[in-house]
Amino acid sequence: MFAGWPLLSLLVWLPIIGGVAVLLSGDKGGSEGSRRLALIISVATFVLSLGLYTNFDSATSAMQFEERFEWIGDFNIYYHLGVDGISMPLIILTTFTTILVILAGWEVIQKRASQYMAAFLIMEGLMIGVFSALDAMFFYVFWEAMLIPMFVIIGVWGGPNRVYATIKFFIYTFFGSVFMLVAMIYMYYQSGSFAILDMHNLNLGMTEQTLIFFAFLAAFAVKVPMWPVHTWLPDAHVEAPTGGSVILAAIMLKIGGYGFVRFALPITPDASMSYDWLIIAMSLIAVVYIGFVALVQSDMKKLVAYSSIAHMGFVTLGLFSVFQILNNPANVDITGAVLAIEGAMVQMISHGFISGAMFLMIGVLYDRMHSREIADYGGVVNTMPVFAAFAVFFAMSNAGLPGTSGFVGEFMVILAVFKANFWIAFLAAITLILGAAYTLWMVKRVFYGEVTNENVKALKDLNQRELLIMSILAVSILALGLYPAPLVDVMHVSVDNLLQHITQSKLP
Amino acid sequence: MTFFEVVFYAFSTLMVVAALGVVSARNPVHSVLFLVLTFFASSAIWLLLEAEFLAITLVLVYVGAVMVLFLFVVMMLDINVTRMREGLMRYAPFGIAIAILLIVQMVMVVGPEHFGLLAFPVPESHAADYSNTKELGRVLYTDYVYAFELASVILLVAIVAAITLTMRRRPNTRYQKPGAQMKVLKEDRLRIIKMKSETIEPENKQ
Amino acid sequence: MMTLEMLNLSIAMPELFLLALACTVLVVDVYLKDERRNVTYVLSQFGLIITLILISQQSPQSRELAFNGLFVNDLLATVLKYAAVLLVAVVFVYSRRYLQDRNIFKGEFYVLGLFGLLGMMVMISSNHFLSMYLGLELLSLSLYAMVAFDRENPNAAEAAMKYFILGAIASGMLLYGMSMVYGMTGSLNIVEVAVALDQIEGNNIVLIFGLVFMVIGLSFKLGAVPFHMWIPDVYHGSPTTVTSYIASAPKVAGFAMIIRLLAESMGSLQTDWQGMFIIMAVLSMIVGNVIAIAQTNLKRLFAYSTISHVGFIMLGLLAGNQEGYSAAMFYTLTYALTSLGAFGVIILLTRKGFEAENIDDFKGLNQRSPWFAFIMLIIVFSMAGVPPTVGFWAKLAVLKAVVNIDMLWLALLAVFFSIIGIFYYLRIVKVMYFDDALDKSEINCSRDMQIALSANGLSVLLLGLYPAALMSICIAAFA
Amino acid sequence: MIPLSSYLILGAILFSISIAGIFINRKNVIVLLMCIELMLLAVNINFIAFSHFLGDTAGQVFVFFILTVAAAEAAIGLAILVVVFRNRQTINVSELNTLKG
Amino acid sequence: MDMELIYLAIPLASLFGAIMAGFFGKAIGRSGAHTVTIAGVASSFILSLMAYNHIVLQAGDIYNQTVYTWMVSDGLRFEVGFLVDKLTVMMMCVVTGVSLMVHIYTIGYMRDDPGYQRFFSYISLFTFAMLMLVMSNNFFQLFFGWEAVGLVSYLLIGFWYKKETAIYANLKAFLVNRVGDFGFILGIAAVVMYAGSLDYKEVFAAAPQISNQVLDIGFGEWSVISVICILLFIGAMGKSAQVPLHVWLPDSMEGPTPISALIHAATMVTAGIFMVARMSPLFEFSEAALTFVMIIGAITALFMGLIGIVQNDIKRVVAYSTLSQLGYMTVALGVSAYSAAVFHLMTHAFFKALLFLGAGSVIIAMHHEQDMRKMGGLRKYMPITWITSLIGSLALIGFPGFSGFFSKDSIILAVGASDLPGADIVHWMVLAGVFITAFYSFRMYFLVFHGKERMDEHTKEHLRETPWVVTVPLIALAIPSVIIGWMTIEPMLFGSYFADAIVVHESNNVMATLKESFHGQWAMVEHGIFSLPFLLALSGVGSAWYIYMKNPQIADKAQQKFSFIHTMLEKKYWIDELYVKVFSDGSRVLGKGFWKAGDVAIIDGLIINGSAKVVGWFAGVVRHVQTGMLYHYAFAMILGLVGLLYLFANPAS
Repeated sequence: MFAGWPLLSLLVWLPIIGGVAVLLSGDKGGSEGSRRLALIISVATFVLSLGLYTNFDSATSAMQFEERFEWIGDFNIYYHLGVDGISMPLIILTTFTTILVILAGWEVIQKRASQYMAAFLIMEGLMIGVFSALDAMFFYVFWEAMLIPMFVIIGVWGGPNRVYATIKFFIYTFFGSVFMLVAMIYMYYQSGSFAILDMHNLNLGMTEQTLIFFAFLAAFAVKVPMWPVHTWLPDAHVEAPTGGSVILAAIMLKIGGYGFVRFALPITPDASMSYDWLIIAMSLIAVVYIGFVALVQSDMKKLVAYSSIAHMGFVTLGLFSVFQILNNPANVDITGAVLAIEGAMVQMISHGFISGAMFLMIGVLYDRMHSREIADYGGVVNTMPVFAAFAVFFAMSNAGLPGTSGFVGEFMVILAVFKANFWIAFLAAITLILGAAYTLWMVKRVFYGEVTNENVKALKDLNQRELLIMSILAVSILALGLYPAPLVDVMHVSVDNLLQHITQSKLP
Repeated sequence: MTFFEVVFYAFSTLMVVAALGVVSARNPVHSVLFLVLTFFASSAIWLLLEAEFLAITLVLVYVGAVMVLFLFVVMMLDINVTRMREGLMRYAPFGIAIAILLIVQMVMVVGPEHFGLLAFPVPESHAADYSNTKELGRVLYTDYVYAFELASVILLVAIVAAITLTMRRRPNTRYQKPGAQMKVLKEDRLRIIKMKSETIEPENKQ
Repeated sequence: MMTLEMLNLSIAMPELFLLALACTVLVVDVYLKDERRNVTYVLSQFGLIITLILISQQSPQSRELAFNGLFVNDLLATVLKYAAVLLVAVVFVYSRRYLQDRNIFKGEFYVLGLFGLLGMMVMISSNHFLSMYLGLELLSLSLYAMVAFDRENPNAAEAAMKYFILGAIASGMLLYGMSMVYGMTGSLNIVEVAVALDQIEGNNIVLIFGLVFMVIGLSFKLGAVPFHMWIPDVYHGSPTTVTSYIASAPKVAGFAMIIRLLAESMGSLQTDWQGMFIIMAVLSMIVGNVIAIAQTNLKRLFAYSTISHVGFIMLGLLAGNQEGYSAAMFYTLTYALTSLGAFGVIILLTRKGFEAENIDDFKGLNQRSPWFAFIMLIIVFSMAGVPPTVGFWAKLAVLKAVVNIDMLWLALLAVFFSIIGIFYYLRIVKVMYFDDALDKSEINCSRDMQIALSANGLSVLLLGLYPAALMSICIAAFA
Repeated sequence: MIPLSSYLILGAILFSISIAGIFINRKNVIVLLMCIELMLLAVNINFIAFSHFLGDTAGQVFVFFILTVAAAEAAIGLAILVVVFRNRQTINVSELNTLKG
Repeated sequence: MDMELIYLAIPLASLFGAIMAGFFGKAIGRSGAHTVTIAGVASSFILSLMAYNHIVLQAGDIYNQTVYTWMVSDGLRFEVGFLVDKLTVMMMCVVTGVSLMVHIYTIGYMRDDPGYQRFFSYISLFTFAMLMLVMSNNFFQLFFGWEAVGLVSYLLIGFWYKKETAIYANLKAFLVNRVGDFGFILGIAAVVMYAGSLDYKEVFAAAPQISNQVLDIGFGEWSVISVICILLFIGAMGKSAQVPLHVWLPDSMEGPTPISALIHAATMVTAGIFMVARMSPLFEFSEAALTFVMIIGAITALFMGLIGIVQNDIKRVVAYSTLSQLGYMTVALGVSAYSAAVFHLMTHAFFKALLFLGAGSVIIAMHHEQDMRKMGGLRKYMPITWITSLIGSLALIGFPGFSGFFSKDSIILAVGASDLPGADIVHWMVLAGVFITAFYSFRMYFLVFHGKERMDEHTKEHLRETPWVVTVPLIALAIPSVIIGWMTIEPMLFGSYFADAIVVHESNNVMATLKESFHGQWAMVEHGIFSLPFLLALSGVGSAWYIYMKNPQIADKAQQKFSFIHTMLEKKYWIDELYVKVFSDGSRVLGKGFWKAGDVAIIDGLIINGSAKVVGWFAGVVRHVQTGMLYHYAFAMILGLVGLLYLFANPAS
């Protein structure tokens, strides 16, 4: 299917152009048409993205589906797209999530619905662009452009404090990325090209590596987000409309992790190695500190937002524990480095599903009650039994229950980081307790118990559309949890290749 | 001291004093007159530098026209002179300090070290039949014709601008149109209508 | 003996035509009744189109001189002139209704605008200190008059006064600098000065002394700190159409002036003016970005934003090589375009008796007109340097140039202050998209304005998507 | 023999006075216009002095144009002054401060 | 029939039932739900018996195969596979058997509950999870089942989700179990690190080599194998409710008692015991770990039993009894008497199930009254329940001949024979436990079935024996409670039954010591009658009879006299309070602190908003430089001029 098509270009441009079309279709005379159009486009994009999987050759670490045209000749900037086993699953995650988001906003968004749908479609195209760009500047353009639709989404369709949240979001991310821009320009002069793969082969001295590494760290740590640059996320999540939260948590955070994999680790392995303790410390703080913070949240979205930070901590932990693992003499035949990286990757994909599900779940409640305060709920299971079942399931997957996708990545990372250091694994494993504590405590307060008030009493269970969304997500989470091999298999070669770059010193 | 030197120092002093007068006079009319004096002194200095044409122009055109324009505006605007100069002295010390600082900085560069007679010997005087005016005129209409044209455009702009900004066509000024007056007919002015006499009727409330 | 042919008039065709046009408009306008003032407008626009055609007819492969070396035409000049004419034409489109609404729809606006444009073109094509000075004064005098053009407006008068006084001081300093350079080199011709300077060895303090004065004069024109003080007040006080005029085309001319005077004629003193530019660029980025945050008046805000952008342009210039100059050129051109669009949107929202100057006047623009809100969004993000708008490429080009001369710290400082800048740009987007409209009145404007403004906004986006063509032109201009 | 430096110093002093004048003067815009004339005069002295010592007419030509432009400038400046006065009934520099911040 | 298919079908049959009842509950109705789940579990049970037959009776091949590869990463294979040996089949039979009983019993017990289908779905799912756990041939699947069991336990305890105590208890149960899992997962990680595999076989093969290694974890070097075993055992402590992770089990009685209680007490909690037994090839290398296990077990056995004395809620008594018995099993594990532990596990499953179901029967009859002080004299009304409960109690206290006797006495003997450090103290502790067990069991027995009828009139009128779906399982469980010990002690403890599954090093082999003195069941019973444990048990029964039947004032007097001790027991040594204060409240305080101080105050307030405010403030101040005054503007230019001249055109420099 779709063999020989310029798939990546289609994937990038179909949603963007489609989004513009949706925008132009307007809201005059009802938004039904634009909703349908948006759905059709998102589904079409998803189907196309499946072509990536079916035509993917998991035996090679080379970039596939490559497209390369000169874009800005004088600056050596190319329109260069391609995917490997690391980025391909993320693209499919993107296209998949977008469908859900479109569906989730179907009747909820009444205010300027066509703009809403268009924003998400454009967002989708840009995010796919981020994942598939092989030219650093091309990447950067997508990376930054992505902020605009998100900024608008939070700001227009968000909650009462949306303006603060969205500006915080924008400035935070912008802050991080501009330093990366300077780093990229610097590397351009070192390698003579903006091609990411050329940068991978660049020899850089330790000082340069350190500076570049911190520039990357500024950009990606904010995006992930890592403690202590995470405070934009709870605000953004709380204020964003459901769809915005979903995209934010499910995909945008992944871009940070992806950035580490694509840039920081292979380009500056020596600096990464000398500062891995920093990242590991930040990740562990994310896991433990943020876990405690999540525990005391009274706002459901904030709680899930903090839990996202904690979960993303596993991604960075996995990625940067590689050096310690490799340097630990106690490790025998199996190095564990691949396990760590693949665990981080799986965690990203899985967190995409789960956080999306969690936010959609809160969205379902919010649409009915217009409150995110846990205290306003109680005993929802009495009036929404089907929904409660999904909620418990998603909560369990958020708590990393085996059989759900949430378990896979965490398990892999814990297994791997044990090889780095006992105490790292020890702290990381605390998530087992904390993750369960904050998620299930919320479930308890929201869903269980007697019906606490009239509003809850009046709740109606899921409608067909919501049921569909929830089911799709539940099936995906379960499928990934029960059989992650297809996902992991496509990564192996690329991860090996990555590891080669990581293990090889780039010092001149 | 040669004659030239006497002239130079005399007029230089005059010029500086006059310039100080310009910036410190309480009455703007005095300022303008000081400025005229400065130009005169300057004109004399220019003569020393064998720029006869410009010296003359300065007096004729500049003092004769531009300064008069200044005076005209000063008078026209009818400014409360006494109030205008209040507080001048308050900032004077600071201004003087700035001026001295600047003078020091500038003189250190433009002083004899770089522009003394060694670096720039006094050129030979021109022959008596040398006409500065002719020479200037020659280059003005050949080498610098472009600049000359541009200057004309600038003057045009100045004219257009000055007129646009200051000319007032008062919209509510009333003046007679004799032609129109002549054409007026009785019918246009007077109309006789018939109407029925009004009686007060009680209002019909519904 | 010289002949007319020696003047090489043909290469100055656009200027000559423009002069003729301005004079024609001036004369024709005198005989027009107020109701038929549109004729002036149409005539001016028509003339500008012909000027554009004339400029585009020229495709100089090398430097061509005219008027005994006072005039030069090269690719740089052609491109910049083209841009200037285009920008002025768009300004004219934007201004018609604005002027009509305020009863200042008079021919003099167009006449002065055209003369100002002529001044810019003279500057752009100048190969001599004298023609540069005269072009500058032609432009400046037109601008002073235009600022005060709305005679009933006390703010405009105040702005004009301030602009005039400060502008005159600046040109005085420029002239003083020129006189010193003249004294040291014995010439006023840009090329000859460059040749003479090459022969002067060592660190000649007199030259640097003159250079300081010249740099100040130039910086004033651009609006670099601390010679920026006129910008906020003039932008704020002028009628918005005039602001849009000042904020667009003259930047191009100012750029040309710097290139001609500093790069072409005083290139050998590059290390010295680079130092001055660094100081001013840094100050400009700080002052512009920081003070803009505190602004509530949009015109003032854009004024401060201009100052910060000037900082960026200077970053490109101070690199002092082809890459830097072309980056600065790209930046200047695209910034002028973007800035014009921003004021265009402000003009769009004004109506009789109402100036849409305050940020709050933009509240809920997305509800009132999604399309123009989108245009403004693009413009604002372009100013902030967010891809995929052209502003990003401009910043990239400049940063590249700075990194390439090993001034990484300067690049970092620049990006740091652009983060601060994001604050106020986002505020504009915020009020447009997130707030509810205070003023629900319909936005009505003429079709030509709509088209021009849309084209202006979209060009910012399209240039962002495909900046290569403009970029290579800019690079070729300094080849 | 009067060296070039004397002329230049004279110009510098004049230039400085005019600049100080602009700063000191806080009441009357017209005086500012006059200070500008002074400044241009200082420049003119420089040019003419250089022109004389270099034996080159270009400097004088420049002065010629500076004078022309200065005249035009004065015209426009005064015109603006008139506009200001009509709007504000004052030409007091310290009262021209509605635009600030 | 292909055995592989059978093994596959065993868990899947239960899963199928769970899915049918869970997702299509409405469609298939109440009877449909119980039919399909019972059919599922019954087939699991029958197939388990077939497996038993195949492995044990026909001495078939041990099955150790991968069913499917979940994932391969870094050369590490994550698989789902079955290891079916004698230990496994025994567990399978116990799990499915007890589960089947529970299913049948549920039809009666849950008759009127609106969540009927859901409940069947849960218990079937539980069966599935438990089967996956016991049948696993690798650590990955073990953990999988481990957690799945925890999930179902969570669901079951919170089954009555409206009940505040229930939803408190299920959260507590899950979290406490997670604490255990925390250790468990680290243990698995350690296994992966040092053995490089998740497969039991490979790991066990690597055990001798691992046992030489040391791990530096910051304070001193630890033997790797000890670290692994202790970490794994922490998991078992959670699941098998060992002190200090026992707190969830009594609370778990909040579920629809006694079914879920049974699930927990008889089945799920044994997972830990099973796991340690399964890991015997590892534990055997670590004396430290074994000692640790033994001490934890002894503490649990003794102190949890003590709490049982003061409980008035019938199901809580049983629950504490379970805790105590689990302690016994753990002690057995600690002294390397794995087979005794598993043996006790099996016998305990039967008689504890019996006791639970008996208690349930009583509760049904009493209209869901659970306070023993409001019961009494039920013997007359409910003969079957009475007699079966008596059998259960006798089995529990280890009355010679009953199943509990064989298993418990073996454990006590094994402890006596052990020469681990501390074994003699532990020996005394378990002996004391015998007295306590007898005391609280018969306290319950007497209070419920004998003495005055303290229930209200209304209840009394309706008192009658429970329907057959309840009594049949009682009878069905009573029989093995009596005989299973007799029947199986020889092969299980002293035969070669566990030879393949359990590894015991020579130095630790207490069972071998026991074997020498074992001369058949009769001899053991005979010997048992005169042994110290039996005397202790008898005195326990006697004291209970004396205090609660003969002379009830003593109880009150004792309560007053030893009020501190009583309160201490009543409050369960304040462990719950401690946990609530320290962990629950503590983490909330910590979270609030991190949040308010870290996120809100420092990061957001100080750094983010603070810097924004500073910039804004600075902007507000700096804008006033733009005074609007022309002379200031000019002054700025002059300053610029002077400054630039000074910096660049300074002849002095």
